[in-house]
Amino acid sequence: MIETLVVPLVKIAVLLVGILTAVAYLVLLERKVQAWVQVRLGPMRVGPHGLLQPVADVIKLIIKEDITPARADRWVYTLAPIIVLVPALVVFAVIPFGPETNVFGIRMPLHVADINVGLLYIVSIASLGIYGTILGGWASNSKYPLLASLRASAQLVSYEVAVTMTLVSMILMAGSLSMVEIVESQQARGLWFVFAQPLAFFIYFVGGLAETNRAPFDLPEAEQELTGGFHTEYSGIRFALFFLAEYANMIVIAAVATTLFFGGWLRPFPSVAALGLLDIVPGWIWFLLKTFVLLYVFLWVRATLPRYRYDQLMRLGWKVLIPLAIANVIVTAIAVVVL
Amino acid sequence: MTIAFYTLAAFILALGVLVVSTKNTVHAVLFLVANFLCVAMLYVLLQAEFLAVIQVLVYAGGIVVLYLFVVMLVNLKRGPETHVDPRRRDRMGLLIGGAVLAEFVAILLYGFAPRATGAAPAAAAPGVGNVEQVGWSLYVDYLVPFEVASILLLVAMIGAIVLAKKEP
Amino acid sequence: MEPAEPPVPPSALPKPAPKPPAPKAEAKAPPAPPGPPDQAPPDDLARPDYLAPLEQACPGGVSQVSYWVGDWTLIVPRDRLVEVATWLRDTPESRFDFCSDLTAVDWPPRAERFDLVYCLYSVPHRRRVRLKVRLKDGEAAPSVTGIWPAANWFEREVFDMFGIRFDGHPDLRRILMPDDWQGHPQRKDYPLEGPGELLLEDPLEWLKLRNAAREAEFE
Amino acid sequence: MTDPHPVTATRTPVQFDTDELVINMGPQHPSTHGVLRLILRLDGERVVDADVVIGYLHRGIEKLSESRDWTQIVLLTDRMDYVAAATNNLGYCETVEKLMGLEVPRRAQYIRTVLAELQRLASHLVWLGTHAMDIGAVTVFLYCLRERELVLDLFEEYCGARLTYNSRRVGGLPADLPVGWDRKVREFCDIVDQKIVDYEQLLTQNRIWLERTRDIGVISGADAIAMGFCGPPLRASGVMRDVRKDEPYAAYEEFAFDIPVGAAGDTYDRYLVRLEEFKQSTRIIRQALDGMPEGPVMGKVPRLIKPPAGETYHAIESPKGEIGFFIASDGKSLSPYRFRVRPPSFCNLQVLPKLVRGHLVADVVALIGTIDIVLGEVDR
Repeated sequence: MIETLVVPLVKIAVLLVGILTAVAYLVLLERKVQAWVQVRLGPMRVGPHGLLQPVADVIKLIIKEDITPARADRWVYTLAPIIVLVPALVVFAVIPFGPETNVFGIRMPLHVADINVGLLYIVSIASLGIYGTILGGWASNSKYPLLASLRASAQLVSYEVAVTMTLVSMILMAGSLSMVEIVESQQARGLWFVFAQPLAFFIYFVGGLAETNRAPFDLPEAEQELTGGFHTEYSGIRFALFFLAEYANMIVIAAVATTLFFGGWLRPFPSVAALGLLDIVPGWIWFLLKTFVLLYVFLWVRATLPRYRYDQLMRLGWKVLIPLAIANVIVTAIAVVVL
Repeated sequence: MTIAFYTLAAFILALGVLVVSTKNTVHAVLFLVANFLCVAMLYVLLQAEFLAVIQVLVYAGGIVVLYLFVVMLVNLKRGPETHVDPRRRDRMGLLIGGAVLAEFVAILLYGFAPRATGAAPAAAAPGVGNVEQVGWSLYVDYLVPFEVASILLLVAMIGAIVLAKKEP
Repeated sequence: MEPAEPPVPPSALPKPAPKPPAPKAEAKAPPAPPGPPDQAPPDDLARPDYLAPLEQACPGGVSQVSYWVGDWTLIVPRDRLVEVATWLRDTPESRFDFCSDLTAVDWPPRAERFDLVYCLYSVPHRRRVRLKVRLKDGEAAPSVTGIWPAANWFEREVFDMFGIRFDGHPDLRRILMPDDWQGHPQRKDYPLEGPGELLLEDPLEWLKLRNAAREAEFE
Repeated sequence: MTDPHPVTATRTPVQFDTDELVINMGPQHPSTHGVLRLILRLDGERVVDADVVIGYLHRGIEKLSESRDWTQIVLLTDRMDYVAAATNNLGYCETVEKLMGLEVPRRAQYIRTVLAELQRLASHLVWLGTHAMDIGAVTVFLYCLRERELVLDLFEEYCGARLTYNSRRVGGLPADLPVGWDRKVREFCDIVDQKIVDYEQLLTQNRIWLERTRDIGVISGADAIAMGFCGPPLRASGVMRDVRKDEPYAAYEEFAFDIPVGAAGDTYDRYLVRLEEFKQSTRIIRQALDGMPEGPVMGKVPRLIKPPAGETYHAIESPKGEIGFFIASDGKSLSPYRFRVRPPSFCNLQVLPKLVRGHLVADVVALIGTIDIVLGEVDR
């Protein structure tokens, strides 16, 4: 009973709380990192160094008036943020944060579920989030959100192909779809896959930037062009849900990249015995650290680069990334068969 | 397990009815997505996780998105009703309905007929993953039909592009 | 924006010398001047080299030449404007290819109360000239948008502010004021106080009412 | 909407019924630089046509000036191009001086030049920041505004105001330079010269920046002249036209500086031209500070400024382009009879529909940025 019901439920609860907190602080981190890049201080007022700013933000978003435009499609309008958020959170179920660990005397793996199609599960669930984006824009019954949601969905659909292709080459390397087994295979080979597949990582990362609508691919919410994007008409808690989902998706992308390319919970250079003392640090800390670094790169890129234009984005996706990804799959397949 | 199955089945049927009965096409597409998700859960119940995931990925995440695009973008105003024969639709409906009904009846008859070979589908060998089984059967047992189907789809895709492409 | 409102006919004005712009400062000032002096150039000054060919090419195209603080001004009859402007733009010795500015000045007591002022510049020769066209109220000027596309918005602004129409302008609408505005603010007889609903609808009626109110107050 | 192209035998019979989308950009939109309104007709994301609606900031400054006396108008000119108020002051004062035949002391001319160039730096910094932000490079915006603060500090020290300076008088200047001011200006010039390198590193060779600006809004030199383009956009189209060189005013005749000229006439060239103007401006400022003559800063001006009857047009080079003042005086009253400004933003904005046609919505934003408008000046 404890094994089958309570432990997973506790895990889910811990995970949800953790993710929501992480998202809240990711927003703060983004503001801080941007501020530092731009030679200013960022939020400083709420708590020491603005550390309580997320709390203030959440309170503000919750108590704000929640407006539904008069001619919006009420049901869909309400449903859209939920559709966006739920997949973003559900995906975390299969991400292994660490190896089997003793927690309060119970030996358990640090993931909610290890299903044998883990990677595909992530891809397919994540692809559902797009409905929220499209419907949010459509249901607002407003032109700018509609344009933005079209951009968003076209962008998501086309970059998903490239991202999935890179995942295929990772599957070929690991010989499994299970997230845990992918990490274990990296352990067995003593090699982070990023060193074997730098191109795949690059494509994955660029595609990830595009899929999460981050700069320089933040066209769907380019506020200078579309006054905010598909959630222009949203306010209050529903807007917060969109926001939450966006940052949760960022964490997903970073966490998956960590698992696939950076050896998940493994320490750096897992095959070099001389670095054995690094094992003192528990695996989940390694995992979080790597995810954090990747997230930092997300923010860094945003503070540095201008924004692509819609057609250029499409061209990059279809004419550069997808052919590269396919070529990568073929080369990987040949290499796997030959070696 | 049985309860789960019947609940899901009820949901699937109800959503299917909603898809055809809703006036608002966007809502209909939404119900369709929900329908597909329920079907995917059904697959999970059957322990066919790979199929379930593919169902979500391809149908719910891919194809229906395109439907949604079309429904949202194409003007929803009804085109001119050009039915010369007002009864034509009814006759067509009857025809198709009859065919579907016959199919159902055939399935039912077949389903309730005493099984000749009972244990054929349940050959899930332990240790071999679901994915591998699908892979084996697709790429070894049914390689030719699979490739033919892919080429057919490719042809269809190219044809659609050619048709849709504006003349320079 | 077809006839938004008929241009105020001069006869309808209470007096050809309406309220001057600044009631306090101007109250004691003599009635508005008859127009700019348009001083003739001093005799010892060399006339610009394009003038003689211009007068040859378009006889009667320049009715008067004026010079003041370094600026040459050619006063051109209304019906010759396009001809003169085209010549000035196209002839190699003048090449006034840049329409720097186009505006108008309202000199009410004069019969031809509007001065349309075209400030031209020649990029190759680096010099300026001004054309001036005098217009009666209600008279339309020929549009120069065909010669200098830049004049498009300038002419719209002059129409908006002075109510001068331009024949042949592709898109003569108000530009700065709202589309449903009544009256043309830069005219000297445009009332400076207000506004009220009535002012927007009928400025003249508003003026009469206000004057009546003031008289009553005075008595 | 019906299909504008009827199905003919030469076209494929498969036709998709497409609608043109009309969207309203502004007057409240984050990147229209104020209260500009564009009515865009879109085919997908491509702009078929654009109509510009202005006038939301119309305050009737021209009309207002007819009831202010000649010195008060300096204050009104601040409110036109509020990003480059000092340049407006200069243009107005010079026009009145021309009308009255006033002599301005050389020291005042030099200081005016320094102030005008500082103002050009400030205005270009705002332009670069907002333009980069429109294209998504937010960081550049904050960097630029950081440097602009330094200019504002300098102006504050000189005349006490940070935005609307009222910093010229007809016939000279309200005050001489504060002690030590020139040293601070020199320091500022050094800082700007360094920071330009920073901006260039962030943008000039950035692939995304290149893709977003190259071949966007191309206009030929001849078209640019005909459409009344002026200032850096005109020069980016390859036309050598700068009022500072062509019709020198203030003390520009005495300084050596170059006029950068572009070739392609696209957004990228307009960016390069302005970036080069930064360097030329600091060059002019340094020369002016080096050769700063001694003497009074106010010329012999009659107590009551009342120009004789007559009209004149005088133009100077504002950061946005040629700003001209047409002033008619009747010689009797204490205020101008007619006060007309030729606003460079207004003329440049007129070209916008031509520039945006055929580009994408995202380019519209970039193009509004590239022509560098200030709505306060467009509407006056």
